[in-house]
Amino acid sequence: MAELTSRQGGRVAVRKPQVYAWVQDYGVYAAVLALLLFNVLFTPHFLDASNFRTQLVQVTPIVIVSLGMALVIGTQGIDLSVGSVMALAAALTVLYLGYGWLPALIVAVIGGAVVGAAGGALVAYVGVQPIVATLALLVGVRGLANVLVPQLVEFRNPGLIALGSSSVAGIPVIVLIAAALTVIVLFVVRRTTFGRQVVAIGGNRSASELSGLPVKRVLLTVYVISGLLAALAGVLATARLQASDPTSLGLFIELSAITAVVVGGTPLTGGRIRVLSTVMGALLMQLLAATLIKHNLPQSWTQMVQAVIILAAVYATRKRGTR
Amino acid sequence: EEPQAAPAATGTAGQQVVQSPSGSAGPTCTLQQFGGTKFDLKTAVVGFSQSEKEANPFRIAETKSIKDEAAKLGITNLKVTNAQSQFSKQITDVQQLIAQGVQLLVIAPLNSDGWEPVLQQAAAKKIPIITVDRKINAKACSDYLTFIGSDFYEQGKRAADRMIEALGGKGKVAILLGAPGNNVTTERTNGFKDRVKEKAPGITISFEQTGEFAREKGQQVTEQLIQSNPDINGIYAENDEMALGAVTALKGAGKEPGTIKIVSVDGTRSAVQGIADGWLYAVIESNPRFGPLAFETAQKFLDGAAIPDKVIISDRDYTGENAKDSLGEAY
Amino acid sequence: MNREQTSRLLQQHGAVMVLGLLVIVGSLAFDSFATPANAASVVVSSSFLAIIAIGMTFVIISGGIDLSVGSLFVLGGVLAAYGSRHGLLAALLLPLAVCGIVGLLQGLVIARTGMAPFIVTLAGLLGVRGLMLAISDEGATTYLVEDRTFAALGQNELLGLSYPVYVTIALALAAMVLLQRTGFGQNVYAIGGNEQAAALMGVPVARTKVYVYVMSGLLAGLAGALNAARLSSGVTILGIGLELDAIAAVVIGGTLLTGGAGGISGSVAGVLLLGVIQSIINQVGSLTSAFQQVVSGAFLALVVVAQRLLSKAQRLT
Amino acid sequence: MEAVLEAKGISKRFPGVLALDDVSLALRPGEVHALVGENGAGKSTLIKVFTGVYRPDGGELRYQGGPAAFATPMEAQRAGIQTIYQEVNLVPMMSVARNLLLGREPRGRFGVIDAAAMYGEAERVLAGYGVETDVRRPLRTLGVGAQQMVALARAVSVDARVVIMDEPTSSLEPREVETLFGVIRKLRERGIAVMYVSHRLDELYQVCDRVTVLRDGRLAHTGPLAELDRLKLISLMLGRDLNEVRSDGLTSFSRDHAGEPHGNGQAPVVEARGLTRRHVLDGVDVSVRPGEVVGLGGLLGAGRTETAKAIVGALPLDGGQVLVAGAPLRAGSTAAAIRAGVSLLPEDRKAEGIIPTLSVRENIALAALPALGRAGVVSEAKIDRVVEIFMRRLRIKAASPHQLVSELSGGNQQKVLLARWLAVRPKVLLLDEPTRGIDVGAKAEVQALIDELAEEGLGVLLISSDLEELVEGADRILVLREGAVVGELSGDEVTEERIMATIAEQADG
Ligand SMILES: Nc1ncnc2c1ncn2[C@@H]1O[C@H](COP(=O)(O)OP(=O)(O)OP(=O)(O)O)[C@@H](O)[C@H]1O
Ligand SMILES: Nc1ncnc2c1ncn2[C@@H]1O[C@H](COP(=O)(O)OP(=O)(O)OP(=O)(O)O)[C@@H](O)[C@H]1O
Ligand SMILES: [Mg+2]
Ligand SMILES: [Mg+2]
Repeated sequence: MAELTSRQGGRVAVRKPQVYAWVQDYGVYAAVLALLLFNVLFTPHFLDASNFRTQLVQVTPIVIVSLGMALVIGTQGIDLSVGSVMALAAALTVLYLGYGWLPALIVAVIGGAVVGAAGGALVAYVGVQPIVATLALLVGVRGLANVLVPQLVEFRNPGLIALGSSSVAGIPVIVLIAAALTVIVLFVVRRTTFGRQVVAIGGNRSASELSGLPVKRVLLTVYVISGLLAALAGVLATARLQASDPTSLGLFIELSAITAVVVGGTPLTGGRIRVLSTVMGALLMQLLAATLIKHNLPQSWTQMVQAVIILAAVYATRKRGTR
Repeated sequence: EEPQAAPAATGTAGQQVVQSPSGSAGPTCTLQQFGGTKFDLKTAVVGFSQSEKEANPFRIAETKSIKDEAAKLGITNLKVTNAQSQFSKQITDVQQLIAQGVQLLVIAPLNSDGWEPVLQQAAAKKIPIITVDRKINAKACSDYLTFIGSDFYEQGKRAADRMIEALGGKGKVAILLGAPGNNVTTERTNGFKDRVKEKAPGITISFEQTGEFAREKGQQVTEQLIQSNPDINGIYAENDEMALGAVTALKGAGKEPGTIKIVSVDGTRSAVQGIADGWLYAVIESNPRFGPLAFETAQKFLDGAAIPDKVIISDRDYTGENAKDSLGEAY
Repeated sequence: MNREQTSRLLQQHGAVMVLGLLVIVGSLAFDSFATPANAASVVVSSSFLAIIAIGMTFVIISGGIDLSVGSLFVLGGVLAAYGSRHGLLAALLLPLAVCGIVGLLQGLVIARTGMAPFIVTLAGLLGVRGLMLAISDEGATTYLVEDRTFAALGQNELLGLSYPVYVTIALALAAMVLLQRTGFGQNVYAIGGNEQAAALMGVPVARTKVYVYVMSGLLAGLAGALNAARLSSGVTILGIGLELDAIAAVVIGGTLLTGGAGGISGSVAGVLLLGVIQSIINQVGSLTSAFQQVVSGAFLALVVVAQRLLSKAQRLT
Repeated sequence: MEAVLEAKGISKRFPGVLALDDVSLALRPGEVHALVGENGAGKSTLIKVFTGVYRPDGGELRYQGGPAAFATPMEAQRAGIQTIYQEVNLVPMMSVARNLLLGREPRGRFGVIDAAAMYGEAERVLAGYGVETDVRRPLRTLGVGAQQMVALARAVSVDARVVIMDEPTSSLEPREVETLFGVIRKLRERGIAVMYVSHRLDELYQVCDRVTVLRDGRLAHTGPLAELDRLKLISLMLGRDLNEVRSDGLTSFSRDHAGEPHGNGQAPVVEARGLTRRHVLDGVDVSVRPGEVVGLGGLLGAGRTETAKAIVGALPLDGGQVLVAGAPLRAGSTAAAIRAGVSLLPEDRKAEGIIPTLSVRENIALAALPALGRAGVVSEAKIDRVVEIFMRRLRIKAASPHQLVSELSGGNQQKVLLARWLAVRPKVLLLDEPTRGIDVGAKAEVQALIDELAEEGLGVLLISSDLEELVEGADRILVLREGAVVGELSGDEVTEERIMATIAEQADG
């Protein structure tokens, strides 16, 4: 009998719902294409390779942060601390640059992981709600970063500068790094036990507990990963800026990241993670910002247009209720 | 060399100088006019309300010079608050300073309007208020004592002069605006635009986007700018941080120093260094070392002397000629 | 059973107790802390956030969130100052009308399309700030409050406390009744607790949601207007990150972000907590801005943990 | 007689399934109309179409002689159609009283809710349904059964023309079932039409006048119930012919209580000693031997679910310990219990069972994931194999393994959960209401499965409110009351009468 329905289902399935589903899954891609088309038509010098390089380089930190954010959101959580973690990473990097850029990078990333662990512990073990737990960190960690490095510090470390500015085969190194990370996260989500457990916990925590999933450990890990990635993003941004600026680095990036994730079709209610679409979401917002700047729109317009686009994109990718 | 923060200038180097002819022109104010009572500065409780985090050279130097001067004068009871760039918080901060019984208030306002509740309380207690670096829109000598600082509109105009000089009166200029809604942004923009309009009709301002006074934003905006408007000749950055961001962007795009003329305002050490290296064309100084002048004014006032209603300090220009030698005085 | 009731009380009043604790500590540590003047400054400055937090409480209990309040707060102020040129009525109605409409739109979008409140109101946050910049030509012009009676609304005092404080108290009481003792309040809890079930139980889910966001918008606008009256000008650089303060206050107050549980009193306590923390930091009066942030971050973490542990008992049952 | 509520040629399509296909049904005033069918036949969907939860894709609804199209459940309720849905649909965090009276709270001065009056009324109403509890408590602190009674009370305490009940008895005790039937008969006398969905056939014969049978979303039969005997009814539901059904028999347990009890002599695989938790459990001892099926009997709230949860470490304990094959389990760790081979099929499918955002496939594989891969990387092939096997073996009815589990019918969701647990190959399975909301066919399959597993040496702890099932299925029965074991029955003592007696005598004594 099961066979029967599934066959019948097969026949039925090839109808309107599929179209919806398609828009739902690939709306972001469509939006990005549309925006690209607009620019090709109306923006001077848009098709230059240099332009694409610029956009990719600028979006890199948001992409990397969004990857972690997507995982966190998948568990029905949220991580507001990412921006401050970037700042902390910037501070640590420049503090330990004396030992060479690689050790500095490692220290910074560890710092990020520690902050992530703090947030994760609050969420998983104390049971504090993610948004406040990470809000506390958002405030405190930014402060900490400023305590460590009170003001912007420039550096001349060739290694770090190279990390930020050199490219391989015309593609900037940091972009390659972001791409690699995307692939890794994609693999983790799609192919690993951990990935399955993350979405399961986001989908129904108590059921996951009764199914013997290491809920708390998974939660903790997810926040650690988020902190780790944010820190890495911070180091790369710093390398690119050729200066460590804990004051303003990563300000409000948490909102951009969350937007990217949600525009990508990952529900804030958890239980589902869409990695590639998240990257697309980030690209969409980046292209949008670029377009508005290139066309020299005043701040007021920029913000209003962004609002509209976000709504439109999310509307397209939203989940339709059966009715 | 390895990491090195620009050290805030030490000693009297880069001391603020009052513009001459000093305020003796406009109206003045004395203790009796103000209706206050004399007290000893040393033993008094003094409050300083800083507006933004001490996280950029300007604010660091500003707070530092106030604290140092206080220490120098043996003022033991100095209370410092920081509004973390939240205006509502600054209002509360000052009110709580008043609640803590301060006798003299030095305020670096985040915004020029919206001070009424504070001014009322202070006036009721006859607490003299000296505002530094930004004005408060109210009546000097009754709402507050006096204002010490630069004239941002003037800075904008002088920046324009430098830009005109750099471009020989014609070309395309882009503006990196400060944070939107900020008085400084507004005045530095207007000054620049008005001057360009009157002096150099040949210059068109083809692009203005906010860099929010931050280096990274300045870099990002510039990257977009030079990519889509390769024909730009000059960039006016409303503070040094954004200018330096622009420089990083130009370097990244493989541009040579000086191909695009950059003029900015503030006079931080890195910026002046930038001039020396040929990346920046000129920097209009905005001197943050208010400590000495502020307490000097306060002392004069308490001694019964007449205080001008605004003390405008004369800021210098850093250019190719003087950059190298004045590095030490930059903050 | 008994244990459970007490723990429920704790859940609701944990914030109040932490607040009490903090006040005691502050008073012992600094002699200029418990002074009437200082207390007044804390209460007065908290009142605006409190008004916003009241609206936010409704939103969060209904299972939503409203990130647009910070922008609505500043917009409300600018509009009030702008309107004050045409008298008291305009000064009050203009911001309320506009912010109410924004709330309505957000509510409709959320209720009808089922889009996540977080993202809808995030768009609201951006769009409204853009609107504010547009009407103040990129924030360059600050409208001053012309109408003195309106200014008086924000400045005049009664027993050493300015009017907004009393407005806040009145609103808080009204909100409590609305939440606990009316069908609307019940519906808010119901859709927050289990939207699907609420719908099946005949709760007008969509309408209730819309009301909630309209309320939040109106209150944010009102807070902005009162603040403008107090500052007697429509300052354009206000309200950045205010939404996070409001959310923090509400959650510290024991309201669950997942919706369905919580109350007004807690939120108000949460707001005061934030105010007291700042005040204590100011009392020290020598911390660098960076350290101030570290401290307030640590405080925040401490408070939520304390509040959480106090209410832990409840989770077990 | 003029029908009060009528469906004409209704169809409803979901992505991947045609849930209802041209279904017509007429509900007359004063009749109790049974709606039966296999899991996934479309019963709940039809009900949701009636009550405006779903909008039909085709066909017409008529109510009180006029055409009707309820946009929302609220409209349907306003019009006088009250419904008790299959999954308890109340607000867990709100108090019992507020749940019961939501939307019609007693008002005091200024039209403000009168709390005192509200609690008073709630207590009164619930007492009538045998639920004694502090109505100020959050609803979630009640057992599922109690919650079901609250939902029932809520539905019928307003004046309705039509009352629809979707498997109301699935979590009720015989005692409560009687209360329910009392209520239904009163409704009938008042000329109210009742639609009654249940998988418990004998109940149908007790209260229903007419019956409508759905199969695969299509109308299979409708007419007076008296005209159909059980077998005919079942053959209609299953779409198999009479003899086939007859040969299969009805209950599929084949355990002989006489003679050698199962697993006798062997050491217990799991042994719980003195499980204690304030207000809930006090000193419960349970042990299960390999191949033995131990039943837990008792009234609602007796703490059977708690016992089960305590054994797998899902319930913090004040005292007691659990031994698996002689070795003590780490307290409070479900993971440890599962690793040791002790698994629990939870009672509350919706809240503690399915992961709604995941597919059938992911849901089945969930608990077994560690085993279904290497070095933390899952093997899709292995998963596919396991899923395939169990979807077959349990006859799980889904459009495809990739369909969202939340889209399955109640019964099929239950099967998915069973599959999840069988996939981890446990030594002991704790089944809390395993056949709740499962149709006769599936129920038989599940029971057969339990037998089979026991034969293979699996130890089973069976919690069921269905005494027949308990008696047929268990070798040994522990009777709980108020969190304590008050009697043990084995061998020939295992009969419904003895169980009732044990509970009763304790209750009196
Ligand atoms: N929201 C939905 N989306 C997709 N398919 C659904 C949805 N709800 C139900 N279905 C499908 O419609 C069919 C009928 O489901 P329904 O719940 O009505 O069955 P049922 O008769 O109530 O079964 P049970 O006795 O197990 O409750 C099933 O195949 C189910 O998978
Ligand atoms: N009818 C009731 N009245 C009051 N409280 C109840 C009732 N039923 C259950 N409870 C509460 O729920 C708790 C456990 O209920 P639970 O459902 O787990 O017991 P159970 O024996 O598993 O019954 P069932 O599994 O049949 O629902 C009890 O401790 C009691 O507090
Ligand atoms: Mg059903
Ligand atoms: Mg139970």
